Amino acid sequence: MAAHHTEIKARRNRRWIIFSLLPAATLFIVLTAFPVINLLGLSFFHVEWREGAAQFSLVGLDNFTRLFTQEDIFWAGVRNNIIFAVVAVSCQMVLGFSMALAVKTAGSRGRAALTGIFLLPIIVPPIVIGTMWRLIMGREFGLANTVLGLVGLGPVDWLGNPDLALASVIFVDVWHWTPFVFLLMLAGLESLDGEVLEAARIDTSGRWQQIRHVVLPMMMPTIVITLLFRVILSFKVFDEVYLLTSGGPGTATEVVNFSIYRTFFRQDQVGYGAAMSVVTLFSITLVIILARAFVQRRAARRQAAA
Amino acid sequence: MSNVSLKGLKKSYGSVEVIPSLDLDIRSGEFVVLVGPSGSGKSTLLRMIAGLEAVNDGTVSVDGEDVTERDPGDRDMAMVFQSYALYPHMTVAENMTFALRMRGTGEATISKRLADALRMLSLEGLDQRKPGQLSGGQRQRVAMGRAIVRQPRVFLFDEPLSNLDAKLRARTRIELRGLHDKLGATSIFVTHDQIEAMTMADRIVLLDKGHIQQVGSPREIYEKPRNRFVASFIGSPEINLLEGDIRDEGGTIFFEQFALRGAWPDIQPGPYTLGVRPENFDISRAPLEGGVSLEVGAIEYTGSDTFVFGSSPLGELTVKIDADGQDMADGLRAGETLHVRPAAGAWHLFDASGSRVPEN
Amino acid sequence: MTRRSLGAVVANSIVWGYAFLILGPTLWVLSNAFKYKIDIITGATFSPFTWINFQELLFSRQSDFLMNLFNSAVIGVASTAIVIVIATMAAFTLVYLEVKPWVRWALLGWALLFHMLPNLTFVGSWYLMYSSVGLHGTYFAVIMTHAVQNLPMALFLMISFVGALPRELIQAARMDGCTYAQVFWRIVFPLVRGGMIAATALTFIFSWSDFAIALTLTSRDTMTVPVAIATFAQEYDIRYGEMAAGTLLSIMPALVLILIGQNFIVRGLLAGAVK
Amino acid sequence: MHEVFKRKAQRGAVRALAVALLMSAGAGAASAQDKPTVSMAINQSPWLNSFVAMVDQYEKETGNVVELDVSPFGGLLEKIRNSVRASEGSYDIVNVNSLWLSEIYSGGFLAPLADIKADYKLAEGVLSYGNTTNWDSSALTFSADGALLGVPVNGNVQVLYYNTEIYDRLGLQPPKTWEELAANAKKIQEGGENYGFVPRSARDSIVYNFTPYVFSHDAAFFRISGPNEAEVVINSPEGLKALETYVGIATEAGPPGPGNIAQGELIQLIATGKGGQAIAVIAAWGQLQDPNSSRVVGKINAALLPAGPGGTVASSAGHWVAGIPKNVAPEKQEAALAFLDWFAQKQQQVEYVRAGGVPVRGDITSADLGDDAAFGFIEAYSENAQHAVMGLPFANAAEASDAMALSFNRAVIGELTPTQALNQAAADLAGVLERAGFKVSRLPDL
Repeated sequence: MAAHHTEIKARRNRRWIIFSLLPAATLFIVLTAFPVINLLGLSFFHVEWREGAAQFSLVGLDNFTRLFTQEDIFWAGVRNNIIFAVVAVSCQMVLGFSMALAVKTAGSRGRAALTGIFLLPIIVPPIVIGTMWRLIMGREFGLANTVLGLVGLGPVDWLGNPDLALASVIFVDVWHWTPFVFLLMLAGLESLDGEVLEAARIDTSGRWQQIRHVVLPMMMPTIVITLLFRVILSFKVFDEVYLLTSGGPGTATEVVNFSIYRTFFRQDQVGYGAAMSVVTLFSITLVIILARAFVQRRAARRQAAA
Repeated sequence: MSNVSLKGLKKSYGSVEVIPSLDLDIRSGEFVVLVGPSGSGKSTLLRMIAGLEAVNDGTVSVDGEDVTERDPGDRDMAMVFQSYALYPHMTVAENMTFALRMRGTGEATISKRLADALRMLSLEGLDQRKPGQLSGGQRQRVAMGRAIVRQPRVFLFDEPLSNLDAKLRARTRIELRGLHDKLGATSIFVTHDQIEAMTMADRIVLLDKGHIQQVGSPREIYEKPRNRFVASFIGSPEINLLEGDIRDEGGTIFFEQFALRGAWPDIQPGPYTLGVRPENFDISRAPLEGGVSLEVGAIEYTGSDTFVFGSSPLGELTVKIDADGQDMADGLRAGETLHVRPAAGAWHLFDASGSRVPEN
Repeated sequence: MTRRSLGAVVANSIVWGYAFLILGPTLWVLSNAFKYKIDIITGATFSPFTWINFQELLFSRQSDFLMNLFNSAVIGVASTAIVIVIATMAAFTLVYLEVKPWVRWALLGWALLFHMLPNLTFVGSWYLMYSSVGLHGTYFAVIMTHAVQNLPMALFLMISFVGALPRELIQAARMDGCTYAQVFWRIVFPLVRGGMIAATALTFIFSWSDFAIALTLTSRDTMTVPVAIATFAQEYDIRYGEMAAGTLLSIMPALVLILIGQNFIVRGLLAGAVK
Repeated sequence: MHEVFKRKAQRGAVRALAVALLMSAGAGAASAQDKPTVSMAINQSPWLNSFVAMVDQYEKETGNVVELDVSPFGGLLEKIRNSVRASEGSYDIVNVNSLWLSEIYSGGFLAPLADIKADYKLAEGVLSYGNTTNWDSSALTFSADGALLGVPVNGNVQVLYYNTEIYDRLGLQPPKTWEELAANAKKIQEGGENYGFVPRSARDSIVYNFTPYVFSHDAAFFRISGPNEAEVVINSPEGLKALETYVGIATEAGPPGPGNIAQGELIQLIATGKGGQAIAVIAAWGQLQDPNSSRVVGKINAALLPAGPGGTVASSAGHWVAGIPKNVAPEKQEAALAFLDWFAQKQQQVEYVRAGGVPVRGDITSADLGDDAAFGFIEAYSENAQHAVMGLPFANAAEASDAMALSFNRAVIGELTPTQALNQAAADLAGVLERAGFKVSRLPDL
């Protein structure tokens, strides 16, 4: 009887594993396998449209050699993107985490107000963010310079000055995406064990120590996953750059995704654009694998030491 | 009332063997405690019995019935977890009756068993609370109640007392053992706390690195530890273990300066480890024959007993002065010298491999 | 004591300063909805009030904004519901159940890989796929594409939230006789609500504000709000007022939700927190 | 307004409830039509309202329906590509910007209009904006000898805008040459309150805006020297003079930070009266004359672009051409052509201008429009339209433009000298031409 019951259960459990993974797997296979494979394949071709049909000519590694030997803008974009990722993501992480902490410890009324305010930027469509900030950062009539003018500063050419443009774009990105970090950090903080935090308040002297030695380590999983997202998304940054500066002046705010967009769409060089995507993809994958290995090795070393 | 039998159980994670191969028979109605240091595999073993961990090889049977492949929910075992694992979104009553509802037990039976369990555990009136609104002790009892209402063949306990404060823990030990006696079900209890093991168990199973070191009643384990590991693991403060040589001086067996009274005649000279529990010393202010001096380092007064930590020519020693010796303990100061020697027949010898000699 | 309260004052002013930095530009952007374009481009803070932008947005022949809002809502709600359910189920299975390692690696690895690629490079392929089966321009096409687009993020988020549940809770449920499915629906699902709310919020926002996919895969009848708003950023005439008006209307639901439902959200996060 | 509101609300509600229902209702309502409903991909734009008005009029006159699928400008190209490349297209008419014409033409996606209706020709008076309605598929360039592939639907060329108030105050005359433009700009700038000239030099539009300078200096980007042969000539002394003129005007008498001034900033500066002169498309006229978006209503005039040293005038073509894809049913193609032909007739074009559009004919005069001041642009438009040029008349124009844009932009922001910029641009352009299958020669570096 029980054995029979167990068999039914085992079958149901096997079915659940399939049932629970199948929708995700199906979505991926049906909707992403073709585009990704298509992209990988395209990177070895040069595509022209003639007589209403695409003519694919196999060019081997030409797209890649061209990318590595003749390309300037893309690599300027890579450099900017690395600066962008490091600066923007660090600011977002620090700000998002601090603000989540502030909200967590604020009184109920302040908490409601602050959460509401902090979440505002991500509900504004990116296209509006870009357009509006371009207006705000306008040299002549922009709100930013008006405000600076009130205290006797400026005007500053936020977007037209090549030395300042990237910083301005980073600022807008931080403004726009800190709420993302904030929300995840708040969710993470809320799920921390209240008793442990209580104990931490007793065991540590001062708020900073408590954060450094208790809250931070406990939040690590959330922090790592959020960091991963933000780093990846920061390499995908596009909307803001497109609408704020279109990569200029010069190559001051060129970023990888904008290069890919220009190559792919504006110039319709799908093969070359695919090669850029592939190179980007491999680089990020490599960085993630290396980072993972590094973290694991450090963890192993710490374990060995303990 | 069921017996549980484990045969050739194996468990490994990848290349790491957690339990190389293990046999154990647990008798019907018995309260067995699995004890061992962390990493000894005791929790893994319990989870294998429960069906929560897959078994690499071997069998788990209950009443002669092989349940190795059976779903955890179909083994008729109930488990109390270290963290209690109460469902935070359910009330006490819902927590306790969840398993019964899952197997479609009738409403009448459910409410009767719930009422019984609530009464038995003095949880009346709390049944509509959520776990978050309960104290630690109450949560522990709800976890117990959740197991009890199922009236399982086997109770499994995974360090269920470790989250309680010392006082509550002592009381709960007794309650839990009382409950076991009342229900008469087979219980398997995992702990790393040897006092829990000693006070509650019918039989103790001492594990280390996935191997059973010894199985026996608390008394057997305490008095006849099969090896160095068992001797040092059980007993608090820890047994004194001294390294040295045995020699025969005209019929008297000496371990270094100690005269081993009550020694058996055919003991072979050579290197051994001598184990003497703190309470098994003769203690005197005056020198003792076949004893050593002990320079008092620290003194711990527990009310009933006094423990003295000091250094002797043979090494650091812990000795206990019991109630009878309170006169001597009174006024004892650090820096003074006592004289000690093992009480007759109350010592243990372990050979180079750590096994007890003679084996018995 | 004095040092402490001084620190509190500094911390407080940083927090409210940041809040002001968020609020100021946002309010300014939204206030543009009620201004004439000339006042917007000259950066006027106080200026004559007008409804003209809303009239253009809602009633001009060129714009179908209520329809766009409806479309965005349908697509956002449906794709988010699909993503969250799928991701939570998969996360539970991947974290707690015995799945062949290659399945786990394939799924998560692919999710990460796909998440890293710019979606701009996919829309062409998607267009081809959908139009070849006659689904181009349908809700279905956009919903499914948004679902797959947001699935990696939701999956990783839910893995971290589901993974934060105590393993013993799952084991207790197994001991109590639950099948995997029952463990999921009766224990995991109710307990990861906090994480689900956060993931839902983010997924919905990503779907609501997506431009690239909606642009290519929607037709006139399924056009979403960001695409509609983008039509006001014209080649020779950026109609800031209408964009602001559109933005104001499009964030209204979220704004109301945040203002009124804020406590609910935080409490939801709290309730999901497992003690 | 009230009427409109009611109709709108109704439509929204019905659609929201059941899109399908409305579609069947719509099919029922258009019972008078004798041709199938045509679907057109078009972008949102300042003149869309006027185009919609024409579509409405067409529907009223003939009973035939043209459905407009309105996209943002930034997304229309993608939609067009997707549709014309598919085996069956979604659009019967695609509205192609001048920048994309060569790509769409060379891809062979559009049906020659003469194949749809035998011997179809553009009506007399319709502008071809430098033969951009015809494509020679053997020479891979625009040519009057090539097949007619489209009908212009919106004439949009660059004009010189100037602020008459500032001109009057300083006693300036509309410039005839680049030197005069620069001199005017200097005088305005010296006044201290206004910028002399607003250049549009952001990377994404600089090549388009540099083009009139190039061609008026009798230079060019490249020349087709034979079948599949091209010579890059942008790095000629004339080209250098053009770039020096461009950079000089942009940096000496204009707002700081010209490297990121795009059309939004340009129109902002002109509309607020801050900028004294600028070269921009005629499409900007409407908003400069609209009190809702402009402070200079009635104070802006348009003129012919300045001439180069040799007296040559050129204006970048920024018009739109409607093409009919091959991958739609013949009866749809016919219906599409019928509408386009109707639209290009003079009577309709006058209506179109009255409704706020920019005509595609060169024979519409102020008189036709009743000498209304609101249409004061029409003379300047017509003049400039005669001088419209396509700077990069080959299939990969977009790629070439994008590649050269960086060098010119860097010249404007001072990162490169004009000489360096031209040499780099020439090298980039040669690369693009080579990849496009041309045998390429180029002038030696400057």
